[in-house]
Amino acid sequence: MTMDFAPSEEQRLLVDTLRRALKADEAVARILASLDQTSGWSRLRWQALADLGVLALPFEEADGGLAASPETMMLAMIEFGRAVVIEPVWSTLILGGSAVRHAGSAAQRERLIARIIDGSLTLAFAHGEPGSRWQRTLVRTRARCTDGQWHLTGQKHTVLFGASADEIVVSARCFGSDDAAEGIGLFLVPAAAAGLSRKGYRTQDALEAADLVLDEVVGEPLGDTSLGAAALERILDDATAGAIAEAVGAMEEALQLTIGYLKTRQQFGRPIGDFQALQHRAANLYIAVEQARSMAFYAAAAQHEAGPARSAALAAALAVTITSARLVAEEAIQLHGGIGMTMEYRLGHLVKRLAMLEPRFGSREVVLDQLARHGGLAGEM
Amino acid sequence: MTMDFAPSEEQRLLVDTLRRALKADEAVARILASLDQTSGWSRLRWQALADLGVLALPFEEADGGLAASPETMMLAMIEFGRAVVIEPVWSTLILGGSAVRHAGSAAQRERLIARIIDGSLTLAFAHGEPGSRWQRTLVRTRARCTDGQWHLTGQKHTVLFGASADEIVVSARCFGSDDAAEGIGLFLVPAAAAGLSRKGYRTQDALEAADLVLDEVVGEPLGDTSLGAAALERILDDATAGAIAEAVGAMEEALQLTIGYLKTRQQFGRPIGDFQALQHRAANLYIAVEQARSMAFYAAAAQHEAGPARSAALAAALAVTITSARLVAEEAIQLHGGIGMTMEYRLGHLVKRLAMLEPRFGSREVVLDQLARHGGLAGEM
Amino acid sequence: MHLAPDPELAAFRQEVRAFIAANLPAAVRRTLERGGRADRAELTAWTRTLHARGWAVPHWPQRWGGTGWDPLRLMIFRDEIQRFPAPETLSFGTSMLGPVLYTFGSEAQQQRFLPRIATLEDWWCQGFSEPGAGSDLASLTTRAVREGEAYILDGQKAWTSYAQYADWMFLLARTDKTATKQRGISFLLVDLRSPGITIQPTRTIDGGAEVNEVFFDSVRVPAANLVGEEHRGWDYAKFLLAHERSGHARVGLAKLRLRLVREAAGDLLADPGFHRRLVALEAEVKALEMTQLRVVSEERRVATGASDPVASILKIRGSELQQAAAALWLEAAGPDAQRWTENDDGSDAASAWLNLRKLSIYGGSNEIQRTIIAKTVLGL
Amino acid sequence: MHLAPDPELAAFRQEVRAFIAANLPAAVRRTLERGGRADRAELTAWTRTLHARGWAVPHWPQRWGGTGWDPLRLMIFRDEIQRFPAPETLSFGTSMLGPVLYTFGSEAQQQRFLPRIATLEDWWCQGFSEPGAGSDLASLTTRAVREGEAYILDGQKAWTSYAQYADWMFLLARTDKTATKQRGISFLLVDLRSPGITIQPTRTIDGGAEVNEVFFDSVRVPAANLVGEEHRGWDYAKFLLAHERSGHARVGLAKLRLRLVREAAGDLLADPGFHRRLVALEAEVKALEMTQLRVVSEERRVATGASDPVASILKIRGSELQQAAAALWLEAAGPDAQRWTENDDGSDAASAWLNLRKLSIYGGSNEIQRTIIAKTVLGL
Repeated sequence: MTMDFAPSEEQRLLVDTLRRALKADEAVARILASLDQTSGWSRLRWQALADLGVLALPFEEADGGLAASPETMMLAMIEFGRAVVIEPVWSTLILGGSAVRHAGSAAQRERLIARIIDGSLTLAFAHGEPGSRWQRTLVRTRARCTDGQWHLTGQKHTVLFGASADEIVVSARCFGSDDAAEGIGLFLVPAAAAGLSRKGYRTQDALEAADLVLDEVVGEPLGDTSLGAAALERILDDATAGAIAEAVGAMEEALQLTIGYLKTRQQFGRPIGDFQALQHRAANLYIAVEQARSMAFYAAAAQHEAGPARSAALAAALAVTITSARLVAEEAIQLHGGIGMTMEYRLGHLVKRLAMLEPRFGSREVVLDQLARHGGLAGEM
Repeated sequence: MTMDFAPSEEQRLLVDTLRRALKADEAVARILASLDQTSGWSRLRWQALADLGVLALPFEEADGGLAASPETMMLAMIEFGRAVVIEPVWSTLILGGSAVRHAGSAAQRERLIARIIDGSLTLAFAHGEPGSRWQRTLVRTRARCTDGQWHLTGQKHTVLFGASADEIVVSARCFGSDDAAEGIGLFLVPAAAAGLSRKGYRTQDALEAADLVLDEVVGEPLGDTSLGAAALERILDDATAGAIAEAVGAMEEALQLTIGYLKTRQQFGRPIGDFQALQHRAANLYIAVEQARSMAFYAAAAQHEAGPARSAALAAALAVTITSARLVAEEAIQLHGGIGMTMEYRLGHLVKRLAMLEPRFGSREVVLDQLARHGGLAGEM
Repeated sequence: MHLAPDPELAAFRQEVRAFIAANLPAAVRRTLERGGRADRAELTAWTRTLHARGWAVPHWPQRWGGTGWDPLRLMIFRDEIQRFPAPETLSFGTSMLGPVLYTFGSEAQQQRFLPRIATLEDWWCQGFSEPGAGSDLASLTTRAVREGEAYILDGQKAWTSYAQYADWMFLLARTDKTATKQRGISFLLVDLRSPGITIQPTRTIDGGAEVNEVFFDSVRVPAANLVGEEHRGWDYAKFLLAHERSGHARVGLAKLRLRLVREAAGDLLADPGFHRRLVALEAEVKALEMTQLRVVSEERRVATGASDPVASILKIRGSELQQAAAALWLEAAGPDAQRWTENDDGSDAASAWLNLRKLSIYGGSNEIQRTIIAKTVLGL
Repeated sequence: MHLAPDPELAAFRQEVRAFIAANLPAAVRRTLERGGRADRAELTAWTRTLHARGWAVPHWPQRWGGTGWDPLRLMIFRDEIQRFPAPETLSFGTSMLGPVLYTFGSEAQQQRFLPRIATLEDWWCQGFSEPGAGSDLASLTTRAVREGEAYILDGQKAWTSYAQYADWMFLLARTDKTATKQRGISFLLVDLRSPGITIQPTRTIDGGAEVNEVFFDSVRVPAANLVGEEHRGWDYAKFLLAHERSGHARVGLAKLRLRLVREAAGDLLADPGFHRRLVALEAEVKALEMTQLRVVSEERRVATGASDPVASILKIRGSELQQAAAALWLEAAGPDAQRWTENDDGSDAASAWLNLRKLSIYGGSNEIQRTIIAKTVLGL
């Protein structure tokens, strides 16, 4: 198939559908209404996404899904980012969904995916631990097999939608030292499992998250425990691609709001967008957003590949996206002035989502270290 | 004595004298005329500095000098930087002179300093070696004592004025591993010493430099060889303070040229300094230059102190100066456009001097590492 | 020029530090270290502690309770307060209105208000900004119409910090709408308990509600509360802003933030990249402090009150460095920075990062400051 | 949208790479790797090697020797040439004048000049900039007065790259001084062997003399050397500049520089700070390459020749990334970067750093490009 940068008719349709359904311009009202609740996300809106078929996107046709390509998933995630969606897309479609797709046995896929698609099952993916700072293979939570049952003990932190998810995919170490690449297994834990305690809270960008304590919790191995390491790479690479696309959507919307503001806000008798210093900074923002968008494309292309080349490409794409996101977050507020910092205005919520890119997916330096460990992009230079 | 930021009458007089003598606005002609020669610097101008008493500045009154304070030396170095001086100020007054002052015996000071002051003796300071990358104590050149004589063997690179200097101060290792702090001695080597070969060349900023090869060269210990490490710290700290002040002078002059150009250069029917984007960048340059000037003051203050606190303060001052110098070098050219890149215009020579700050005195990261090793400025936060 | 450490100043610094250490409740210090704010009771108590020592308004004329310190000592005092950290006195009264009143106010205004500012009996807030008049302050539209012995005030102020706690507001209102922009503005003192005033907090993305919208609907302001001459409020406002700007370096707060980052960093200091960025910021803060010293010490030579355009550097770098320190704190906080604490006290890294965006916006945005430098200092 | 690697394109890339490897003299490659330039003989020989393969002017219409490749293949070809590195054909002829001539030139001009451009029989240079007309090109003052069958040319051009090697210059001259700025300018072809021309190299701080001042003193230019219509030269110049800009990404050169930095870095790669900055730049270069792919592939859908304002991104980022790579090389070079080699071939790190300052100045300064983005793309 030849390379093609233009969205297909089907992709265009999906984007239009999502834009209509997600209503980016109503994000403020949705978020503010949600802040009074512990969880905040809406089962109703989740069901609406299910009804549109959106929750079927990433899954294989054999599992009842739409087998969306990485490019299609990217386009969808851009729309989720644009609308600052607070429903459990991350945990259910991207992280948890990816875990089930890539690691689950046929029986597990059959049991779980249909219920994800119809909106009746949400997942969480519990991987990060206190102090692990995005190190992919640093897993101290232990899995011990006794009498044919796996028992999990440890702590997981900032698990997205960890308090409301129906089932949780937990990474745990079956053997090896704390940071060994091998020996990590993935386990399904139902929300009501004995020994599992969850402390829920909201994130800065209005998502729900939880800290988990597992005390001899019985978990069901997701697929074959020995496949954990490779599956984990794949899941985290999928998440990286999603993070980039979501950030691109948020950045594009923030840029658009900023340009609109520059055109209408009057100071000193003219629109502030007339001032050349601001024009040039707006141009720099535009460049930054376009560079990130290009890297979202690159990330989608990389997802067609496998192994370290894929991980290197995704780390490179995330690094550029982080650089752009930092600039956009800071400059979009600065160019707005005080209004950009208020809860009643959409920009601030986009900025908060962007500001969570690094805390959620890795600081710029950690991401660059990942890239450096893969030898950078030297092979493509 | 109370802190006082204003120059004294005496300091004002020195600055005026130097400005008149150094004629910053004739720097281009001087430099271009020098480029056809191997050495390039002028004995005549050196003698003129001697006649003004400038070469006596840093030395103690007991040695016939003027015992200039760190503040006075800073003010003088700012003027040298402003005029892009190509005479051996660095090697004779700052590096070599500092070595003689801090390490030399009374007899050596008596023998050497009078001749420095009267302009008849120039020095070089040979410390850096191939691959040592500004690591202060990495010295592979070996000093071996046989029959009461010290024999030096090794290589020294980019020794400022190493080809024309009458005597060379060479750092060499008397004992210990290659990078040990202890065991470094300083030795005087006359230019004509047997076994010494010098390959001279010009630097990017029109100074003279040389690579030296020492093959069993007989050297005279400068003071007590066991004092090498402490003396070396002191000499390099003096050099750091000088580097900062020289860069401040070059930056101030580059900024002034740039502002002048912005006011006079017409494009699109008005002075380019009318364009707000350029105004704000000029303001950023001004801020950068003032921050560096402030750190030159801080460096001078630190030279009143001793030990690691002094070295930390000087590293901090150099780090800020490097950051400012990078910005000024890049932006001053950019704001000028093509004219800023020509040999016939003064700015380019100032920029070249600024661009040599890191290659000569340490890359920003190496300097920050020095600062970090001293614990940063945590004590002052 | 002589820059060696000055033992007298060092002793003064120690004296201030010892006083703070001996008198500030530990709980208040901890609150501030976490990024929080002292509450009104705590701030009032601390202001009175300072007042008892004679240090509540050190920069004021001695007649009104000032100390007579030279600018270097004033700077050291403020630095120690900030870095300790101890609460700063409420700047709206002590740093903004106070100097305006003792310079331009009537004797009656001075007698009535200055002592109550010094002891925080009155909590003042500032009514300059409006929804349509941010950086372009002169385009404000709140109007005050003289009717007998009072002005009738109508309009709206925005971004009014801590108005919800305030007793009084000083504000700018248009008293002559026929005059050109800067003319025809007057400087009024408004009792916030007057009828017709509505205060509505503005929620901000850091979770706080520091700022408010304040609405005036036919509010009666006694004519005695006009400061200086009618229609000349712009001059007093400029005087006030110039005073304010030189206080915006807030070097002590940058130092404090970097000290806290260093403490929070833990193992991260073993990462040369992080460590370099931390010490580089420490060096930049030192550069700003030296710049402030230069400005302040030059002030000793020129007439007091003249606005130094170099103060714009202090505003720009002061804000940039606090923001950079906050970014480093955010990085050090790691994945935990995602938590939304819903304290409005900026006590988590992300809230602090978001909150401190304001520093480059308010007090004359950094863009305005760059234009001041370009025009006033560089002559462009 | 489908972005998976395209095997056909990969095969094409391999074909280009293999051809270069088999045909480019190793000495030329080494010269370029050191940062030097091919001399005229080497460049001519290489141009003819490409010409023999049919690849000297791949982007031209097939009638004049073009290949008919789509924009993606043209981009890959250029990328491989740059990153190998092999010499690029002389852009003044192949990328600037060529497209103007085959679009606007007379049949006679096309027949006479295009084949000699393709084989580098004529070395062309560009006479647009003047001392008083840099970014504001339309304020040029060189004038051409029609006298019978010729124009008499008087004036001065500046920053004329490689004029010292050139046979011909295309230039802009004012032919109607009564018309407003952009009108009344004509596009002329000037034989540099004509009497009255003086070429004076401008020495630059990198040690080079790439650029020249060219003086015209009553130089006779046959009227047949007018391109297109008289007074309409501005239109052709704009067409040319739009063509030029899209070639300014020069991603292949940024790749090459980063590859050489990686090789030169040695032990420095063990420093996480340096290593991170290197891989971050590699990522940024990839982002630029993807942006170029997007622009190019969108070009496949729109009419060729329309100027894409997004090309300004390519110019800005292309220059910034090469400059950033040069800064990294300077850092890697360490103390040795102080040496002044006096080769004018940019073969040391400092000379390269200094030389590449030009990238953000020429071809429409980056400031001009930002204004284009603000106005054309963002509508400000």
